[in-house]
Amino acid sequence: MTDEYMNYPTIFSITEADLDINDLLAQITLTGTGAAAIFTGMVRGETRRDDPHETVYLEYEAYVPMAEAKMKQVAEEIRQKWPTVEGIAIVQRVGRLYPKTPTVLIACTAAHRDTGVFEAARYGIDRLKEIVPVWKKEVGPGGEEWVEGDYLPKPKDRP
Amino acid sequence: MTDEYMNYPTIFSITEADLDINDLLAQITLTGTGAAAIFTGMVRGETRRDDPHETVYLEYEAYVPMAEAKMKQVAEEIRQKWPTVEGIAIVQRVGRLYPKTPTVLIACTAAHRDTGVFEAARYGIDRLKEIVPVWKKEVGPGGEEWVEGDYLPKPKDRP
Amino acid sequence: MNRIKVLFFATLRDRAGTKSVDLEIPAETTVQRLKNLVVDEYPGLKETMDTVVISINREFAFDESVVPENAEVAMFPPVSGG
Amino acid sequence: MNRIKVLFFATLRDRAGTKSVDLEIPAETTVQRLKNLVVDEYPGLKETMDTVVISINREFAFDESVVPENAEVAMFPPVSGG
Repeated sequence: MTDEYMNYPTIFSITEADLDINDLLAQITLTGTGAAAIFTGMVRGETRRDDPHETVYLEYEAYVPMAEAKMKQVAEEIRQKWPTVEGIAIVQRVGRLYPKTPTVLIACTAAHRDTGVFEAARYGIDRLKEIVPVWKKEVGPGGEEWVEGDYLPKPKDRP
Repeated sequence: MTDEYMNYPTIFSITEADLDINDLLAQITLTGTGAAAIFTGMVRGETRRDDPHETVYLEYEAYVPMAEAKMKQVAEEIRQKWPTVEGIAIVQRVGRLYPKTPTVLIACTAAHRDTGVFEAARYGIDRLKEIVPVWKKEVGPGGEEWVEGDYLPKPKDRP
Repeated sequence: MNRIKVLFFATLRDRAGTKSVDLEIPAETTVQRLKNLVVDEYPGLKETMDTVVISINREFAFDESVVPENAEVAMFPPVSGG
Repeated sequence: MNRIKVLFFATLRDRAGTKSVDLEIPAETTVQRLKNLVVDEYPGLKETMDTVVISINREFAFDESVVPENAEVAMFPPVSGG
């Protein structure tokens, strides 16, 4: 990160703990912050699209040191694209997670809401699902199965 | 609201209490929910854009029964435009609020993130700032001043 | 004559010096006419009337709207919440 | 010969039956060649190799990349977090 962003907080973590959105938001709120866009994903107990099925729980695992490095890269890409973004939090929860549980969070703050925070958060979650090494195994009433991603990294996905 | 939305939670409130995002999100997370987009606004202690100034605190007031009715209308407009949205929470905090404090929240949930949740949350906050009767007085080092909105409602802003 | 209540918010409350007033107005009074009656009572509100927002029974109303008996009218500046 | 460590994640760990293996490989071995060496050792991984993702020292690597001494290599399926 360049000096320009020195005072802008960037949080990234892989954790087994509950996501505390109030606390994460407070950590990326600065004196000049007036807006935050936050995305969270949850475990669906019931999926209707594509291949409809029920889920008992998901088991998440991560290649932790690489996942942290790639989260940092996602944050840096966001700052390059939306220099008005102030704070960024990227958190992936791992372990056994049941339906309705928030599993992932991307939050971006800025002075004003019309400076790209929504787009930045959307970009962050899309990018996390491409390059951050985390996988989930789905356990349903009829057995278990690894969820297949479909993005193959390219040389441009290195920082 | 039509029967189609019967089981979809809609929360709207004007409150003097802290916004508890974790709790609000849990209230609009259903078994089929996999994604949430949340917007929060905070009191800026320091504003750089347009007329730069410092803020000691903001004093919010609302025309409560009409504000609740208009929040309900905003939620219904969201459901008309994005029928895939499941839960909606719209909360405005009022009273004396200091810098860094979250003052407003719009959250929309859906099964998947690519079904309009980001756009729905963005629409919700834009609309709240047009038609929900809430006002704020800004108190700074040099005195106090009502913040002026600039949207004049039109007949189409009735439900 | 119809009895109505008028509520003032934000700058309008400050300028009127009161949160609300009970008024008796002629039947079939329009919002436009009501604004004039209110300004007669509270001259300090005159310059707010160009951008005032009016609601009747908690719904936006416009100059030609007729104010019904027992209406709860509110007068306020463009909203600035969030 | 270079000593390296190879980590397996998700389906690849299940199929290999181990989380990691220490290997000795010739100097200048490419990722493409390493995949073949690993499949020789763990034939169950053969059909995962078309869509495997490889990292060297926690950064994406590609078929022509050379695996350096003491590398931490990881082999995993396309990511599915979130």
